[in-house]
Amino acid sequence: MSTNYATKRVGQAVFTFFVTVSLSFFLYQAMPGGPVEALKNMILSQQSTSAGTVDLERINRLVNLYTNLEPDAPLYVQYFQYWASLLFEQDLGRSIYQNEDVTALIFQRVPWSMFISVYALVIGYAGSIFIGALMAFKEKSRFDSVSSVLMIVLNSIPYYIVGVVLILFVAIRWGWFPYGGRAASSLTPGFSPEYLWSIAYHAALPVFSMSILGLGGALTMRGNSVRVLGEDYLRVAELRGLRSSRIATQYVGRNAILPMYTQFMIGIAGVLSSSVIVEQIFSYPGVGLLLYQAIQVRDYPLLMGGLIIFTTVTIVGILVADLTYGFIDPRISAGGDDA
Amino acid sequence: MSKPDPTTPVVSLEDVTVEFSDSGGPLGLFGDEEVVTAVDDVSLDIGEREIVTLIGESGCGKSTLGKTAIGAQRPTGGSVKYRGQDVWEAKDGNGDVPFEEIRRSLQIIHQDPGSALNPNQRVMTSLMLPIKRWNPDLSREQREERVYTLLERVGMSPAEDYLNRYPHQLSGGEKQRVVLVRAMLLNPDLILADEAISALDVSLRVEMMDLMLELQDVFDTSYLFISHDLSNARYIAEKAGGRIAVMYLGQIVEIGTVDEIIDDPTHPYTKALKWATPNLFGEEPDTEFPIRTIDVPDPTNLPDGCRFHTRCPEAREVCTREDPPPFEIGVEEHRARCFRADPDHEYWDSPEITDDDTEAGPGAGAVGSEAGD
Amino acid sequence: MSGDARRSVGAAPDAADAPNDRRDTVFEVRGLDVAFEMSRGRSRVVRDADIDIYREETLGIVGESGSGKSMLASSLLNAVVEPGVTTGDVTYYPPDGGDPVSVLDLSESELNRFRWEEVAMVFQGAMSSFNPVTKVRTHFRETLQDHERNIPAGMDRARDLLESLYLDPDRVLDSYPHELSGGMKQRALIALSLILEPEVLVMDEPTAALDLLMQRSIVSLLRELQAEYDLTLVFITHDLPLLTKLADRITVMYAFNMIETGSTDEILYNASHPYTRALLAATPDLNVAVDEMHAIEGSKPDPVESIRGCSYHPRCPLADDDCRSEEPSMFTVESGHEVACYHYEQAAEAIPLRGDANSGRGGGTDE
Amino acid sequence: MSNRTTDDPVDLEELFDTDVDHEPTPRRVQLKRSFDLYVAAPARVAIHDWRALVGMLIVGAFLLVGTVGVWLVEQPISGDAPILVQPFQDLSYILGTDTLGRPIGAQLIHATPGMLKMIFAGAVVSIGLAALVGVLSGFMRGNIVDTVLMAVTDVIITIPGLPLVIVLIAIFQPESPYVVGVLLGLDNWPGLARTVRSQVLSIREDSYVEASQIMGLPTSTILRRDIIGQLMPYITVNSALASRRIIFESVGLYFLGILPFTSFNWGVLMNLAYQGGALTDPQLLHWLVFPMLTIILMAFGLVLLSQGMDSVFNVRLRARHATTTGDEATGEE
Repeated sequence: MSTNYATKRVGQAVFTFFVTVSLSFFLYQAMPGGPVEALKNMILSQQSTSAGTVDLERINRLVNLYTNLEPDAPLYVQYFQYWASLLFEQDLGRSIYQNEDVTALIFQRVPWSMFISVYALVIGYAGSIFIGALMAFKEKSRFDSVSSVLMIVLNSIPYYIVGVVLILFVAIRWGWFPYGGRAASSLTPGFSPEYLWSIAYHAALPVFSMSILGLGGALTMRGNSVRVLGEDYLRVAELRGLRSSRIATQYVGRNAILPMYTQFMIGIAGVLSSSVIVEQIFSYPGVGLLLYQAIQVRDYPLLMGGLIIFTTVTIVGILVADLTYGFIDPRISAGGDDA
Repeated sequence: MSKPDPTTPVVSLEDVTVEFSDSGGPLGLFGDEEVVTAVDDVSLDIGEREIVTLIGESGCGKSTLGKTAIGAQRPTGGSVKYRGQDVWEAKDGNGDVPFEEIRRSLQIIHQDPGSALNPNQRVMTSLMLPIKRWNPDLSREQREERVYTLLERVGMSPAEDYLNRYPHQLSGGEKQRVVLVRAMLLNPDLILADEAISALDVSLRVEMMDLMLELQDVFDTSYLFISHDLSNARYIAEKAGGRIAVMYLGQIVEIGTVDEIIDDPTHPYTKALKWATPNLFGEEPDTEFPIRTIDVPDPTNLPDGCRFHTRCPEAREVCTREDPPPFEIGVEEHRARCFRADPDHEYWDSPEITDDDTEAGPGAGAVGSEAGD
Repeated sequence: MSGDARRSVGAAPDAADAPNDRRDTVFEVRGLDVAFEMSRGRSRVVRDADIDIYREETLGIVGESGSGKSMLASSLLNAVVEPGVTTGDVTYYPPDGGDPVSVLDLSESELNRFRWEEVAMVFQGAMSSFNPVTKVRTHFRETLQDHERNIPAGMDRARDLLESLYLDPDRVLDSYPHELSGGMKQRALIALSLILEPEVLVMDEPTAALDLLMQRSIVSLLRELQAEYDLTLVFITHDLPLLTKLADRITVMYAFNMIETGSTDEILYNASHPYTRALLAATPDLNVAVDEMHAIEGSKPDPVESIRGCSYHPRCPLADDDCRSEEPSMFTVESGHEVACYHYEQAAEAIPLRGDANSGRGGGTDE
Repeated sequence: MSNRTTDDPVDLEELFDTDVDHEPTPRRVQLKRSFDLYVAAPARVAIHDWRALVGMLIVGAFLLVGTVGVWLVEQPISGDAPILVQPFQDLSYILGTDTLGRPIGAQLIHATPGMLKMIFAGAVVSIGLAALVGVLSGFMRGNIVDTVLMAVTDVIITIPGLPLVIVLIAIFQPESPYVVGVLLGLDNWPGLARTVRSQVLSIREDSYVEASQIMGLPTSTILRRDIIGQLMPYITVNSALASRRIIFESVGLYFLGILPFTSFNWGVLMNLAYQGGALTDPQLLHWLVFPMLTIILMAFGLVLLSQGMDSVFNVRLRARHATTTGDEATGEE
């Protein structure tokens, strides 16, 4: 992997971050009547105790406090200041309803969302790689055709419906798993085994329902494996009398999984996105739920902050995956044009 | 290498250079831009009804040169003229001959018949589209008639059967004939046959070349016939009284008539190619390699001096410094870019090089000692 | 191993009591058939092939694409790809009088040992014969490892092999396959095929994708390797001229049948099958006048529709009712030269060739 | 036939005139052939592929319900029927009724046109943008257009779609199903565009595209015949998958109440049932279950259709099922 490649990827990531922040700035401007008008009513209703006096000064100050935008200044100054507070003070504004720094609010929640998302993705992909490979090895068998249909059915069920069904049966009817919250409230947070177990226990259902998203990869894996099984190098490996375990892992496995890595990267964005819906269904207090609550009360600063943080997390995730890809696939430095 | 020709050549290349650069993208901060010179300062005229065959190893730029000659690749230096009209000036709209006409007059037959036809189109559609483009005044019946006539002419009879098939329903030889017909339907002046027979079975190659010659008689076409195989090149060139040009790393290192190139090669590279061409009949007891290294140098980092000196068994010190110009040999059009063609050149006094002097890539061991004599 | 009483198989004389003039046989192929079940019917891609391969010789198999030559080669290692079905007898005789091996009856694990240790194969897709994500060194190591060989000693041998193929061992071993040129990859693959010191090396179009100079160089190197390592070579190609520079004997295949076998000189100068003669005439050759080269009339037969009688009769100028009704068996032209044609004695007359006049290019051939 | 020795150019017109032994294909035969190639053969392939067949039946049924069904079944009004009729009890309300006495079945039917509009708008936007950007940048490879388009694509690919869509929804409060579809379609295209681009790049490697250029065929013809023609299977397959995605996301957002409630909608139904406590009250369960099943059925149909389309577009299969493409003598090496 060349330094050139790494530089290019990092540059791309920085550029994406730049675009996202600019986008959120312009979305503020695009709000009906601009940020001032849009927020005014909201702030007024919030601050109803001191109502009566419509003090523009005060409103502007509040708008600035919440959004980092200076309503009176020219657009480019606003833009500049928006950036300045973001970069130098890590300030994403202030939540209107919870009256706390958006940054602080979000960062309390991010690890939990990451935790369930990454687990779901890993489980989903591991499952689909396993099933897909098995289907390819037994190509055209009964197992293959039955699993294909099963995969199509699974692909037709939205993850939130899986979530609802899980809650209905596994949590409510049978009571096997808890739902709501991230750990039993009776336990004190810490690295005690009980607490960690409780975390895993509470995360199980959300993780499972999100992992459905990754299962779509099984058919891709099957296709990849079938393709690799037809490759010349595989035939030569068999002619060389190599052990079948080596052929399965080093030849078929590695070459079939490689193209899925790209999918995995994009999957990060998808799974993180889905956390908004899943966390709400399971009342799992992650960023998704925070955003859900923000949207219910139109807490714009929190929403924008959420968008920026979500994007940043995704950018970093994809960047890391992208850079490590170079270590797994030696051909990448030769020209990863059409990933 | 231009020569006095009774008529204006159909296509003439003057000092043509084609470079490809592979930039590191918009954020290529380290600027490791690699420039590959695929064609380096080549001049070549192709006359009316002439066949010029271009031979050389893969990656020597013969395909790029061919595409440049038919106006499908813009040269980075030098000029390409169609009947005296600069092709790229015409393309940019400042020519006397409209680019349209040039486009129609210079056609191509690709190497792989499998990918030369749109797999989703019936043969009929693939053949009708170009006629429709160039003869919009013809009725559908007239267009069909041309297609039928020509297809039967190349032995695909009854044409009806073939026209309604998809490419995957044809054999390699049949596909290649359809491609030949498709090019001929435009009544071109020059056809670039880019390894047009290499993908066919050995036993079909002669047939295909004969067919090309037969159609040449009908349509008065010139061919630029690219091949890596000397015996094929010689077959078609000799049958048509054409010339053979030998390319090595972007340069035409030797050009001449069939007799000159096959019977009396001057350039050590041509000799090596001749050695490498196996013949059924006639013994060649010579088992020695006429080259010093098997592998071709990296095209992004060409050797100084004569391009061939890293592999040349005859290379001397001067060859590592100076790039030989094309020397005339005899009275014919025979040219070779080798100092040995000039009996008075300082080459003859230059010290011979030993293998330790050359910085060659892997496999740089001496293969065979002196194979020249 | 199940190869106990294999010696008296098929029509061949008992090899153990072979007369002195009989050469030491490595492979004995009898009644070999390879068939594929397809939606359009059963397709036999090798039909009733009989051949002996002698120790330390180079046998060339020549034929057009789709003539069944690759299948014949694969069946020597019982490696015909599914769903192909191989039937008949392929017997391998190990060196120094070991027990004969019936290749088609080997179990999976026996086959894994047999392949590459006794018979190695370099085949058509050489350009993509390496696992793209591991270094060339890994390929050598894992082969040695899975065949329980001493790795340091094996790697030393690998270096020797690479060096004798004019490759820089360290550079090549530390490269990923995509970092090597086609010619280098091909040579590295040849080195890999010899790492376990096999008796026989089967090569299926090993040079088809390479340049002329590289092809010819590899052929020369192969000859050196063969002498150095006492190899038996089976070389399959459609490139007849190249084959004549390497092979001791040549077998010609047409439409899934072996139609003529003989020493290279016999095939070149005394070809007796009309197809062989037509093929020779259709092959461009620098030493033959251009107007003596002719395309073969007619076109290849359909792979599924089987032709009654001799498969070549629709294109053959000598075809008569016999040819149309019954497939010819092998006739002996001379000792060691066999041909499947009723009219082999007339072939030379009917299809003249100037093969024997090897006096260089004929004169006065221009236009 | 050949007159090898002539030195003067053979008159082309003459060549074409003298050898006439071909009768022009009659119009009727041409029509029959077109019908065979573009209608009959694909249909035959589809019938032989159970996935395509079932997929088309399901999707077709939804289309029928969304157009004709709405006319046949009256729009449900609260108090129309008894409250909370259980499913399969009463033939008039076969799927039961909700807490306001509205039949579930009729609600599902009247929600279908909105869903179809949403799917249509979303699929058109995402596939349209993907195809446009992918083809353009693939065709202009290396050009500044390509660089810019790919930079934009790479940026948007990274922005998590749902949060962005949610912010957009929060700001613009869209009600029209078309607008919702477009918004949802917006986050779907970049991945597709990248794949389309790499497909275009590989198609361009095929020499027939270069041949078309050298033959001077207009760029529009080349794009249409040589490039888009090859992409069609891919585009159709992904249209079905994009549609599925639009359903999932929109229903999810309605379900959570993030999208403003509109009249009838599968997601809204689920939301009402869920909020009403369908999870804990078995009396309400059917209210939640039937919309869920509807979504799954539709998605199932679309996934099947997308997989079946693959074989319908396979030229080899089509040729095999056509009657007018000549015999079976294939030249496969």
